[in-house]
Amino acid sequence: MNEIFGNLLNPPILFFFLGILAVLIKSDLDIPQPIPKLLSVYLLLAIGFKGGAELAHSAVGPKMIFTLLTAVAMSFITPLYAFIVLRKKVSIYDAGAIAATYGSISAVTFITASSFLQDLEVAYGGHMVAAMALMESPAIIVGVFLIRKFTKDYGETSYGGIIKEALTNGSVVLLLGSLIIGMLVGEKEVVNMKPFTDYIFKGMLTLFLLDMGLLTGKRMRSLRNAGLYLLGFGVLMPLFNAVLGIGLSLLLQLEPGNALLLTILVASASYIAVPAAMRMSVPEANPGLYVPLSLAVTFPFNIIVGIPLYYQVILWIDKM
Amino acid sequence: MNEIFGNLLNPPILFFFLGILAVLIKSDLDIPQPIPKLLSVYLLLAIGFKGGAELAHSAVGPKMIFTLLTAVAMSFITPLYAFIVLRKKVSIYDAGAIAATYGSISAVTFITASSFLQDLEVAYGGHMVAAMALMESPAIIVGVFLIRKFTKDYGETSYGGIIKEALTNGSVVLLLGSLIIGMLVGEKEVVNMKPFTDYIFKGMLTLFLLDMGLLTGKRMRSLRNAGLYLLGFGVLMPLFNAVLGIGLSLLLQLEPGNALLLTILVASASYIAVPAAMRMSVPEANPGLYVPLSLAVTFPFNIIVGIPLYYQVILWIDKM
Amino acid sequence: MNEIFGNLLNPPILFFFLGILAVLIKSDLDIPQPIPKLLSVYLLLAIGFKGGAELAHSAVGPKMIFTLLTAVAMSFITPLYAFIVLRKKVSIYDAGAIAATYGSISAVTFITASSFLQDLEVAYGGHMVAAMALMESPAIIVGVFLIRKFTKDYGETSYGGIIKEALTNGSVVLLLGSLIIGMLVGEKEVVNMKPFTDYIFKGMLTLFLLDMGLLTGKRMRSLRNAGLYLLGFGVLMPLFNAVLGIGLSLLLQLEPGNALLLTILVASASYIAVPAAMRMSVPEANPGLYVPLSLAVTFPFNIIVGIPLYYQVILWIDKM
Amino acid sequence: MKPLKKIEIIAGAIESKKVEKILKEHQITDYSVITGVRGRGGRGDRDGDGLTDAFQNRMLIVACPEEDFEKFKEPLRNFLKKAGGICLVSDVMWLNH
Amino acid sequence: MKPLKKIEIIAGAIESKKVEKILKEHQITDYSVITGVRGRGGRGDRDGDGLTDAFQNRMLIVACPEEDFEKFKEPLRNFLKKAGGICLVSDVMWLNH
Amino acid sequence: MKPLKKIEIIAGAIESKKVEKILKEHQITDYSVITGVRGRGGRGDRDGDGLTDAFQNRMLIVACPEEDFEKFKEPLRNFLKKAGGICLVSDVMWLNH
Ligand SMILES: Nc1ncnc2c1ncn2[C@@H]1O[C@H](COP(=O)(O)O)[C@@H](O)[C@H]1O
Ligand SMILES: Nc1ncnc2c1ncn2[C@@H]1O[C@H](COP(=O)(O)O)[C@@H](O)[C@H]1O
Ligand SMILES: Nc1ncnc2c1ncn2[C@@H]1O[C@H](COP(=O)(O)O)[C@@H](O)[C@H]1O
Ligand code: NA
Ligand code: NA
Ligand code: NA
Repeated sequence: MNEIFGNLLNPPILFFFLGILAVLIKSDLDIPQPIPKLLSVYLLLAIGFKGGAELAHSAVGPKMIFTLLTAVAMSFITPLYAFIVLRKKVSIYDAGAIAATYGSISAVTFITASSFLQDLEVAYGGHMVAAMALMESPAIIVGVFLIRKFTKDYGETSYGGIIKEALTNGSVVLLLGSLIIGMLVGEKEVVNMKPFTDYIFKGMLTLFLLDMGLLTGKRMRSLRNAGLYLLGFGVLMPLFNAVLGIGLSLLLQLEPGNALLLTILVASASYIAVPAAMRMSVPEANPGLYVPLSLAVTFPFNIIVGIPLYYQVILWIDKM
Repeated sequence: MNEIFGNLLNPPILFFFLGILAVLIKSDLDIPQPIPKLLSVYLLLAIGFKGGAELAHSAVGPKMIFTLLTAVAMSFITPLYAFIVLRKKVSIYDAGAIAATYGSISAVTFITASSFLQDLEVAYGGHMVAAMALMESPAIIVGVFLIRKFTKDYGETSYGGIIKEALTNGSVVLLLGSLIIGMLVGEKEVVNMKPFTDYIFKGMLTLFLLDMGLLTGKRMRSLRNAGLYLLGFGVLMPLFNAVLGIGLSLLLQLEPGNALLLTILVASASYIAVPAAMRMSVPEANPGLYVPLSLAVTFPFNIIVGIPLYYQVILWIDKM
Repeated sequence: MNEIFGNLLNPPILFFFLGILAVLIKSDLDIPQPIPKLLSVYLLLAIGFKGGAELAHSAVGPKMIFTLLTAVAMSFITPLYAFIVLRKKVSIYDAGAIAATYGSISAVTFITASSFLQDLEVAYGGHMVAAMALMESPAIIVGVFLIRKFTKDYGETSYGGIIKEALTNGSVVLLLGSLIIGMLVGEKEVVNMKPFTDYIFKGMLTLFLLDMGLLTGKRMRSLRNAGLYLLGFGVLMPLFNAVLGIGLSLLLQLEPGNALLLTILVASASYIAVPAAMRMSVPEANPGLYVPLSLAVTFPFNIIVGIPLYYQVILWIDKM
Repeated sequence: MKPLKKIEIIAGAIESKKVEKILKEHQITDYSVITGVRGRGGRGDRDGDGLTDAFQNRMLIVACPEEDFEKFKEPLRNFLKKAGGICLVSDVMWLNH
Repeated sequence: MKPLKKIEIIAGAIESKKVEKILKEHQITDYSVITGVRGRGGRGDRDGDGLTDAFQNRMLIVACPEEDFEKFKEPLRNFLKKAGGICLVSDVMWLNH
Repeated sequence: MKPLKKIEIIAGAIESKKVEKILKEHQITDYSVITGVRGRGGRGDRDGDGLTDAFQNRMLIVACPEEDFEKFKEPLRNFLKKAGGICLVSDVMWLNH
C-alpha cells in the first residue's frame, strides 16, 4: 500500500504540483506553445507504438473484444447520466458539453496510469491503448445529440460533420496509427525505437506534467464561476465512474493492470478533443466552464488520488 | 531481398504514410512550426557529427576525393539536362527553378537511406555527409545562371550574392560544422554524445517523417496544377539520376553503402535550400510548382521505392 | 593541464563557436523561439533534479551552510563594487543594471562547468545547484536600490514588488523545485529518469550552446556602442570575481569541484533573469548595453577561457 | 492608389476557420491570417495557453472593394453574434501594382 | 455599424504587460494582443531573439468609443514616454452584433 | 496627436526581408514586423507549413509622415509587383510622447 501511494513521490506528479505552485506564487515560469504540442505528439506516438508492439504478441480473444466493446459502450452511456445530473443546474448547452467531456477520456491520465503500472512492474495489454482511442470520440456525438434534442434546435448541424470530425481527430489518428505501426514493424524495430519510445518516456511525461500543472494552475482561477455543485460534480463523477469501471472489470475478469486502465478511462474526462469539437458544434456552451472543470478538478484528482486509490481497491477485490 | 523491401515496415516510413493519410482523411493532426525546425536541426547536427566521427578514423584516399568531386560535378551537371527536358513544357523561370531543385539534394532522403543501411548493418563513409553538404548549393547557382541566360535578363542579380547565399545556407553550415566538430572531438566525446546522436536518432527521424508526411499530403493537393508531364518528370528524373549514380559508383568502385548514398544524393531533390534561395533570386518562378513536385512526388518515391530498389540493383551489380 | 584545456574540444563549446561563426558569415542558420525556451527548461530541470538526487545522499554540515551563505552574500556584495567602478563612465541607470547583471549568475555557464567537471570525473555537491538558485535574485534588488538611492527617485517603485518578482522568477522556481523533487523521489526514480536527465544531457547542452552561439554572434554587433571601458569591464570583472571566488573557496576549504562551481557563480553574469527584471523596474537603463556585455563578452570568456583557467588555478593552489 | 475597405476580424482560432469558410463562400479568395492572438472580450480571457487552440484567437485581414464586403457582411455578422469576436472596418488606400 | 476608435499600441513585451494594467485600471476589459512582434525604433533593434522576451514587442489592439480612449490616453502617453513604443489611433466602423 | 500615414505591407517571409532593405535604403528606421502570418492571394495559398518559411508571410507596419512614404512608395510598388504581396495605406493619429 505504501508503495502504491508512493505514486505521489513520482517525478511526473511532483512536477505537476510544481507547475500549480508556480502559478499560485505568480511565477513567470511558462512553457509556451508549441512545446506542449510537441510533448503530447511524442507521448501519443510512444504510447500507441508500445501498445501496438505489445498487441503483436497477444492473441485476439473474446476477453479483449469484450473489453473494447465495454469501453466504447461506456463512452456512449456516461454522457447520458452525466447530462441528467447536470441539466437542472446549468444550461442545456453547458450540460451537454460537460457530459461529453466526462464521457470522453484524458490521454495524459491514461499515460500517467500506465507509467504508474510500469513502476510497479504490473503488465497491461496493448489493446487498452485501442480502447482509449475508441473512447475519445463517441461522447462528442452523444453530447451534441442531447443538446439538439433538448433545445429542439435542429438547425444547421450536420451529424455527418460532427461524426467525421470526431473520427479524424488528430489524437485518435495518431494513437490508432501508432498502434497499428507498432503491431506491424516486428521485434527488431521495436528494440531500435526503445531509447526513444521507452527510456526517455518518463522524462518527457515529467516535462509534460510540469506544463499541465502550469495550465491547471491557470485554469483553477476560472473555477470561481463554477459554483459548488459543479466542483462536487468534478470529484464525484470520476469516483462514480471509477466504481462502474471497477465493477465492469470484475465482470470481465480483467487482470489488475487492465482493470486499472479501463477504470481510469471511464473515470477521466477530456480537455483536448472535446473542447475543440464543442467550440465548433455548440458555441453556446461556455469553455470557461467545462475546460477548467475537467482540467483543474478531475484531472488532478485522478492522477493524485484516483490512480493509487482505484488500484488499491482493484487489488483488494482481486484478493477476495 | 525481403529484408530490403522490409524498408516499408520501418517506423519512419510507416509514420510518413500515417502523415499523408491524416491529411487525406482531413484529420486536424498537425505539428506546427518550429517543431519541424527543431527536428531538422537535430537530424543535421547528429548526421554531421556521426559522419565526422567516422571520418576521423578513415584515411583520406584518392577514392574519397574522387567521390567528393563526382558528387559536386553531378550537382552542376544535373540542372543542365533537367533544364533541357523542362524548358519546352514550362516557363524558363519554372524550368530553372525545378532544374536547381533536382540538382540539389534532400537531406532527409539521405538520412533515411543511412538509417536503412544501419538497419542492414552496412557501413558507409563519413565523407558521404561531406558530399551531401557540398551538393546542396551548386545547383542553385546553375539554375539562376540558366534563367538569366535564357531570359537575357542580366538585371540586378549579383552572382556574388547568390553564391554567398548558397554557401552560407543554414543547413550547409550546420552539416559541415557538425562534421568538422565530429572529427575534432575524439573518441571519448563521441561516446558521450551517443545517447543523443545515435540512440534516439531513429525516433527523432520517425517524428520528423510523420511531419514530412503531413506536409507531403498538404502539398499533394497543389499537384493538380502540375500536369502529367511534370508528374512524370518527378518520377523519371530520380530514376534516371539513380542510374547515373549507380553507374558512377561502379566507375569509382564504391562499396555498396557508399554507392547507395551517392546514388540517393544524385537522385534526390531539394525542398528546403533551393526553394528559399529561388524565392529571393527568381521570384517569377512558382513555388507552388517546384516545391510540391520534389516534396510530394520525388521525395516519397525515393524513400519508399527508390532506396530499396537502388540498393537491390547495387547488390546485383556487385555480385556480378 | 592538456586535459583541462581540452575543454575547447568539447562538443558544446565547439558548437557555440559554430553558432558565432554562422552569424559572422551571415548564414541564415537559426533556432527560433520557443526552441531555446524548451532547451533551457530541460537543462534547468535536469541540473536541478540531479543536484537534488545528489543532495539526498549528503549530510547537511556547516561547510555546506557556509558555502550557501557565502554565495548569497557575494550576490549582494558584487553589485556594490561593480557599481562603484561603473558609475563614473556610464549613466547611473546603466551602472545599476550592469551591476545587477554581474551580481547575478548565468545558469548555462554553471551547467557548462558542471559538464566540464563530469568529463574530468570530478565530483561536486548537489547544494551548489541550490547556491546557484539563491544567487539569481539578490543582485536585482541591490541594483534597483542603488539606482533609486543615487538618482534620488523614490517614485512609484515598490521594493515588495521587485523582491517578489525576483523570488518568483521562473528559473529560480524551476531550479529549486527540481532540486527538492530530486531529493524527495528516492533512488529508484532517479535511475528511471537517468536516460532523460543524464544520458541525453550533453547533447541537449550542445544544441543549446549552438543557439547561444547564434545569439552571442547577433548581440556582438551591438557592442560597438559599448566602448572600450565597458568591454574591458566585461573581461576584467569576471576575472576579479573569480579571484574572489577562489579565495573564498580556499577559506571555506572547498573540494576542487565545488570550488570551481562557486567561482564560476561569482564570476558569471546574468542575461535572463536580470534583463527581464530591469526592463520593468528600470526602463531607463539600456538593454542594448547590459545584455550584450554579459552575453557576448563575459559568457564566452567564462566558458572558453574561464572554466579551464579557474580550475587550473584551483588545482595549483590545492597542490600547494 | 485605389480606395478599399480593410476588414479586420478577431475571433477564436476554431471559429476563425468558419469565418474563412464564409469568406470563401462569398468568393473572397485573398486575405491574411495572424495566428496565436491573445485577447479578452465578452467571452472571457483567451490567454493563448492550453493544449488545443480553444483559448486562442486569430486575426483575419481582408482588403477588398466595399461592394465585396457588402456581400459577406450579414453572414459574418450572424456568425460572430453566435460565436463571438469582433469585426472592424476602415478605409485604406491600396498601393496597387 | 458603429464608429469607434481603434488604438494600436506596439511596445516591448515586458512593457506591454504594464500597458495591459493601465487598460484594466481604466475599465478597458476588451482588447487583443499579438505576441512575438519584432521591430526597430528609437530604442534599437528588437530582433525577437534571446532567452527572455526582452528583445520582443507586442501589439495591443483596442477598439473602443472615443470617450473611453480619452480616459486612458494620458496615463498611456506618460508610460510610453518612459518605456518606449508607439500608439496609433484611427477611425473604424464596428460591425456590431 | 500628430497625423501620420500607417503603411501595412503583407508579403512572403523571404520577400519581406527585401522590403525591410528598401525601407532602410530610404532612411525608414522605425517599423514593426509580425512574423508567421498566413494568407491567400494571387500567388496561392501560404499555409504557414513547411520546413522553410517559403509558405509564410510577414506583415510590416510603418507609421511615418506622408512625405517619407512618398520616398519609398515607388521602389516598394515595383518590388511588390514582381514579388507579390499587398500594401495598404491609411490615416492614423500618433499619440506622440
Ligand atoms: N473591443 C475590442 N478590442 C479589441 N479586441 C477585442 C475587442 N472585443 C473583443 N476582442 C477580441 O475578440 C475576442 C473574442 O471576443 P468576445 O467574443 O467578445 O469574447 C477577444 O478574445 C479579443 O481578442
Ligand atoms: N514608426 C514606427 N512604425 C512602426 N512601428 C514602430 C515605429 N516606431 C516604433 N515602432 C515599434 O515600437 C517598438 C518600440 O519603439 P521604440 O521605443 O521607439 O524603440 C519598436 O521596436 C517597433 O516595433
Ligand atoms: N486582398 C487581400 N487582403 C488581405 N491580404 C491579402 C490580400 N491579397 C493578398 N494578401 C496577402 O498577401 C500575400 C501575398 O499575396 P499575393 O502576392 O497576391 O499571393 C497573401 O498570401 C496574403 O497573405
Ligand atoms: Na470518461
Ligand atoms: Na539531386
Ligand atoms: Na556573478
